[in-house]
Amino acid sequence: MREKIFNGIGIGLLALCFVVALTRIVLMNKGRTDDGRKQITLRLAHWQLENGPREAFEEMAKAYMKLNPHIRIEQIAIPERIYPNWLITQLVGETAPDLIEIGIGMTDELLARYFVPITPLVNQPNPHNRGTPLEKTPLRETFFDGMEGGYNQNLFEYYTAPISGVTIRMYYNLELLEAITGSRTLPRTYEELVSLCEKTRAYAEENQAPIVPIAGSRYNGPMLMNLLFSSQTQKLSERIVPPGLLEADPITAAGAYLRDQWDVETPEVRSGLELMRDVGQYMQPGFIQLMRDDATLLFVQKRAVMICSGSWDATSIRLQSGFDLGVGRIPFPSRDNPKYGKYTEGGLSEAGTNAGLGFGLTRNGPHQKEALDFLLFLASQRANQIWTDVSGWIPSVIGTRAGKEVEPFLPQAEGYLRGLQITIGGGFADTTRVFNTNFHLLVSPLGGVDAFTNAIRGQYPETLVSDLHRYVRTQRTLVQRGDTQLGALSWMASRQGENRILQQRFDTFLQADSFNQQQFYRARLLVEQEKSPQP
Amino acid sequence: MSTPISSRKALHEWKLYLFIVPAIILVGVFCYFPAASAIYHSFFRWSGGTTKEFIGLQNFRDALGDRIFWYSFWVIAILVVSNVIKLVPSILMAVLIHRLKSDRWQYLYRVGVVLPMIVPGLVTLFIWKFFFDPTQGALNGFLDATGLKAMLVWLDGMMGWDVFHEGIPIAWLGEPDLIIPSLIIWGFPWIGAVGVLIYLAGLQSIGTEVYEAAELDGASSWQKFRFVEFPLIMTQVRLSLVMLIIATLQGFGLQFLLLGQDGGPGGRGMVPGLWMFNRAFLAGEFGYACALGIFLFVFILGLTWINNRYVRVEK
Amino acid sequence: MSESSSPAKLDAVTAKRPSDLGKHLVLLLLLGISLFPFYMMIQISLKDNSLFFANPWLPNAPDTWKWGNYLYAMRLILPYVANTVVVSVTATAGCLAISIFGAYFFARYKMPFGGFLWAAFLLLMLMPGVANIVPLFAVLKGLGLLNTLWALILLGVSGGIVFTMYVLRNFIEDIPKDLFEAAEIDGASHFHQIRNVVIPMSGSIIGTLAILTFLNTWNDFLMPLIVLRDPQLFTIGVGLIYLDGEYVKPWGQIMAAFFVASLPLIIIFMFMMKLFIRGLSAGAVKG
Amino acid sequence: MIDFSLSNGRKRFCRSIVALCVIGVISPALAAREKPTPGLDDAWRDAAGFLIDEANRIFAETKASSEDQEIERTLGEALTLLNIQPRTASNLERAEGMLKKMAAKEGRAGVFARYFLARIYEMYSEPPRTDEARAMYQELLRSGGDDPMAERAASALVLMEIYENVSPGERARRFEALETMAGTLKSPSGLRAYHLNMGNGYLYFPKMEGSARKAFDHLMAADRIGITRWQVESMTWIAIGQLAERLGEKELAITYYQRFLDRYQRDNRHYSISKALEALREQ
Repeated sequence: MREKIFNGIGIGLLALCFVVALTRIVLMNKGRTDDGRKQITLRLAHWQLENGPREAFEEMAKAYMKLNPHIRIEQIAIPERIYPNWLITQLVGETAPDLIEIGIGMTDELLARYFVPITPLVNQPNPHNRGTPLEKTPLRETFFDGMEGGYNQNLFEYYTAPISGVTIRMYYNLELLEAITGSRTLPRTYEELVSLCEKTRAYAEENQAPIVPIAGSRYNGPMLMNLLFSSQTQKLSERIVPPGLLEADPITAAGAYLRDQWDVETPEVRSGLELMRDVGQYMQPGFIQLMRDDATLLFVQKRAVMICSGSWDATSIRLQSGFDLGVGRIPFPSRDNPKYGKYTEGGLSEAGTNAGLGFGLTRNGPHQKEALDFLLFLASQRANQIWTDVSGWIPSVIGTRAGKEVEPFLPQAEGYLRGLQITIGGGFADTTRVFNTNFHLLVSPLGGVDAFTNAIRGQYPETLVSDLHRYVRTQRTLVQRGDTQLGALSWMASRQGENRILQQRFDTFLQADSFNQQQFYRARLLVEQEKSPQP
Repeated sequence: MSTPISSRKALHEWKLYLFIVPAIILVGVFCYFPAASAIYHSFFRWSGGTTKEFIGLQNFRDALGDRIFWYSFWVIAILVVSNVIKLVPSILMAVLIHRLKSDRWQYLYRVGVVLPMIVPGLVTLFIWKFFFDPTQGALNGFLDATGLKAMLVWLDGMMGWDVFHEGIPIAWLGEPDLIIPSLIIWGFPWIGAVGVLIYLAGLQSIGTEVYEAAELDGASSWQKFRFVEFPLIMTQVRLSLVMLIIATLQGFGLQFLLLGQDGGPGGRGMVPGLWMFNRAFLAGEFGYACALGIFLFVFILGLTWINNRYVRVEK
Repeated sequence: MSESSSPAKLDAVTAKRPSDLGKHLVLLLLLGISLFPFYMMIQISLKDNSLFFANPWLPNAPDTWKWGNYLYAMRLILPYVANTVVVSVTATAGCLAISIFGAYFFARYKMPFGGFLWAAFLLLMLMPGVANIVPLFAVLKGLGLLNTLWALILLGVSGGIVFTMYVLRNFIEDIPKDLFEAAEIDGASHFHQIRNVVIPMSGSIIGTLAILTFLNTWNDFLMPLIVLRDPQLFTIGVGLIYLDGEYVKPWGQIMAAFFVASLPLIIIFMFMMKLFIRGLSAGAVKG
Repeated sequence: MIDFSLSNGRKRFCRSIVALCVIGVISPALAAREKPTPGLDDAWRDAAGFLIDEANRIFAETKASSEDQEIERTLGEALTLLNIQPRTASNLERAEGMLKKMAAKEGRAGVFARYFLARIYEMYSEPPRTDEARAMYQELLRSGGDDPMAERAASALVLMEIYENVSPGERARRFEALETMAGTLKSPSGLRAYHLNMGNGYLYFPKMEGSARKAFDHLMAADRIGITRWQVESMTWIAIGQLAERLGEKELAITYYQRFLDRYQRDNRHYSISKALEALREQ
């Protein structure tokens, strides 16, 4: 009997929850349907779960909704980990939001099939810039990077108007810094960085405090190390790249390697690796196995004096850390450094930084006109001001004032090109894999530079060649794809000769196409020379 | 057994068929149709959208040459074996509870067993994920506190695994060689509420006289278990075995949430289901994913057949 | 059926057996460990990160408890809970209704094609759910059910049917035939027979099955993850996964959210525990 | 949102039940959505926009109303056949067949057909049928007039010749032979592509004597025509500057460095080049 009652209560409770929930849902939808005029809901999807962006989007949306009361803006923030399959699911399922952040998991294929290029608009002024100095400026010119960040090199189209930019910086816990060094001045060179690290070690020793100099993780560690590495190979690159290029592209780097102009034992490369290891020793042991948020946590918990991360983490870190935050450029070795000065030109230039974080306009969206308008609004100076003020991220629109917290992140023109990457880069997957799988040898207490180079020296040549083969294949498909486009464009161009935009596009296309072919032929030559060397 | 029925009566009882129609429709649409369509699409290069290209058996050929796919079966094999072993605690628990004198305690323990089960699976999973966390995780904390870590490091030195190092937090889900161990450790002590309860149900059918007989022969409690109790729950054990194997083969939620779509560093935790999911919703190779699914289905079908054929136990 | 018969028997047996102390220890140990996550969840849910790092293991002093975590958790999770309740309850109800009729169909008579249909249903138990996700996705897309709760409900129902019917059939078959015949003689239609004979006779098992189905839908996260787009529709599963994706994790708030997510079930179970345990212990799931 | 509400869920539910019964029967081509029949212009746009499968379907299905349209249609189908997924030998053969039929034709279509035939020999067939490609390109240059499409053959030929795996001596000879081609080209785009490929070629093989000077001349020529893609332009200007510096034409180097600095403010090379310029000025 007693049990019956209990069951009764249980079921009753459940029923109650059910009714409440149901009414809630029904009402939720009511609120949306029955408000006189037709409501339009635009959805905006992104993976920026750091602190800042979500609030900023909220504000920008508010501002926009004030202008267009009949439009509701919803943002959907998707975790980076599931973003790729979320993306493809939504696109294929044709339930994709109207505007989707382009980047993770995006391929040319998807872009071309599911997104609308905004190329026709880039040469007209942005209507939402009316009343600003940019009133008459064509959209493309209103971005500090000339909207390069929104341009797809392979599809020859603009797909988005990026609203922010990113740079990589060193974050410092000023209070710890002061406690350790007695001053709040940030290290500007690698030498100063090292001395700070040493002081920190000593400090931790005598105070029995669990403090490490640099908070590392498999995300933050290599970020810093790779930057430092490429300072050592600058002069090497200058030796091997032909005039005009200055920075070593995959073909040049691989070619030089096959022509024995460098390998993992070359003094420059070796010194770069030693530099990586040296700085790695100042991060917490085993950092290479830790995740991004482990490092951030370590830093905001005052267990580390510095952390290297992108400008995108600024607000998260600022909000999490209960201490004064210092931000500075990556401290590179200076030329007069006895050990690491020989091969370096100096710090890296950030002048070429492109704007990022752009939203693509999906084809199947029911309200494309409105979505496009909102996209333009996001790209307007006014919205960009809100963006940078609220999110603390770098603005992308010319004339937007960066707050004093954003200032230290702005791209710095002064500096040189980064030197050759040991992983070649440019989709040289196997080479990169060999590098990464052995990376722990470079940093682990048991390992060392020799252990690392010994491990990879053997594998490098063939992975490089196999990568070259892949490069040839992909480059070839790129060229082939170009053929169909070339035909179509040239046919259309000859048809509607007066269409200036089309003509321009065709013209630039031709140049890009020949460049792709040249890269293909150079890569193939390398492969064949490897097979049958010529005297 | 349901009573046989004359065709005349059946004709007269035609209305009964209406009872089964809803079930047929739903199952047909949401289970059989997708399955059929999966078979159909496995012959296409299909990116999920409108365009698809017929490519015959190509997908299957690719699957046969797909290293990751085969590796994933290897992983599954390990998991299945470990899961079978993981049945032991539940059985042990059931037997212990059953042997208790007082009914009230028996009941209390049952409640205790059910409790963890009503914490949503995801929550348990995420909590475990948090246990595995290298720096803040409970597992490392425990190992350090108890000094087991030191032992592991020593073992490592002996075996030369180069996995455990002094003063370096163990990254359970970050170090390739630890992925599978982590997957096995997960959910310790592996008490399955449903399992325990149905075993108890089985045990209840043991008659007093059996025990008394055992007592008279002076059987040890292990012998009692081996010859009296275990045979009686064999049916249930077998049932949960089948369920478990099927579930393990099909499931990939655990790997998906703990390790992500790539099966963790080095893809060491990749299981067939996850690989399918990965191909479909990451690479957009939906057709290929279907082909993989069919391999998996055939595989499971085979296993279950074997199970029914040879693992049969008479009730 | 129920344990009502066992005590006498057991006491008779256990009288001669040694004390249970050892058993209790082992059992408590096992239970303790399997409840440990639960403990961690609750005690961490009342800390903020710095407190948590200061002392990860033991609960902190009540005056430092961070109830704010729960405010945050409520605001975040309750909507998800609501959606999940709607989905699970509807799905469970639908699943049971359909299965009872289905089971009755199979259990009552050997209808023509009955055997074939039965085999067809059983085969489903083997099909790898994953294998069908992709086409299933296409089906839902075709029906315009993507990003709706209906999709989850229908999937919940169709997913549960087979197993539920399988178990119910065994049960209904065990019901003495004469009961049905008697009812038939009174001119009871099949509906009446189900209402007056089947349901009363298999009440506890139906309850158990209900709970199992409920749990399945409640815990599902894969389909919601694929089907749902709008945060307003998220079920607990998706909600928690999104929460797990945050870059900097406020463990306290997260654990609080976990706790809130578990709460509804815990409450309901507190009341229906007996029903559930009896159902399962009654050997509901036969080999 | 509206559509997902439960408030009008019943309607939706009934609808879906009906739909359920329907799809129980029909084929799995659920996703297929009917669109208004598009014309050739849409097809070309799709092809240019990289929606090649879509374009191909349109070309294949369109019923040509006139002789010209049929030619256009076939051309389009052939061009898209080259790139529809999955790439198959049969598609390639079909494309080649269609193009061969039109290769003899006068006017644009003929030029197109010949150009892409050459491309097939060069870029698609495994192994490449280099000689046929070479022959076809030369044929195009003879017969194509100043059609930019025809003159693209020149730049293609350059790449084919100089990047083949041959002895340095042989390569030098080929460069020599290709030099003569400059005179025959008329269209700006053709000429520019030719010069750029030659110039970069010389840069890539610096060991050949006189290659610096030759590279310099070609790049200058290309720049005189005018480069419109900034990636190429900036690269060329710097290259010219550095070559000029080596060849001792200080003034020219300065002008080109300066030009680059003025035009490309935000370029990673800006700082280095400005340094180089200072150094140059100080001499």
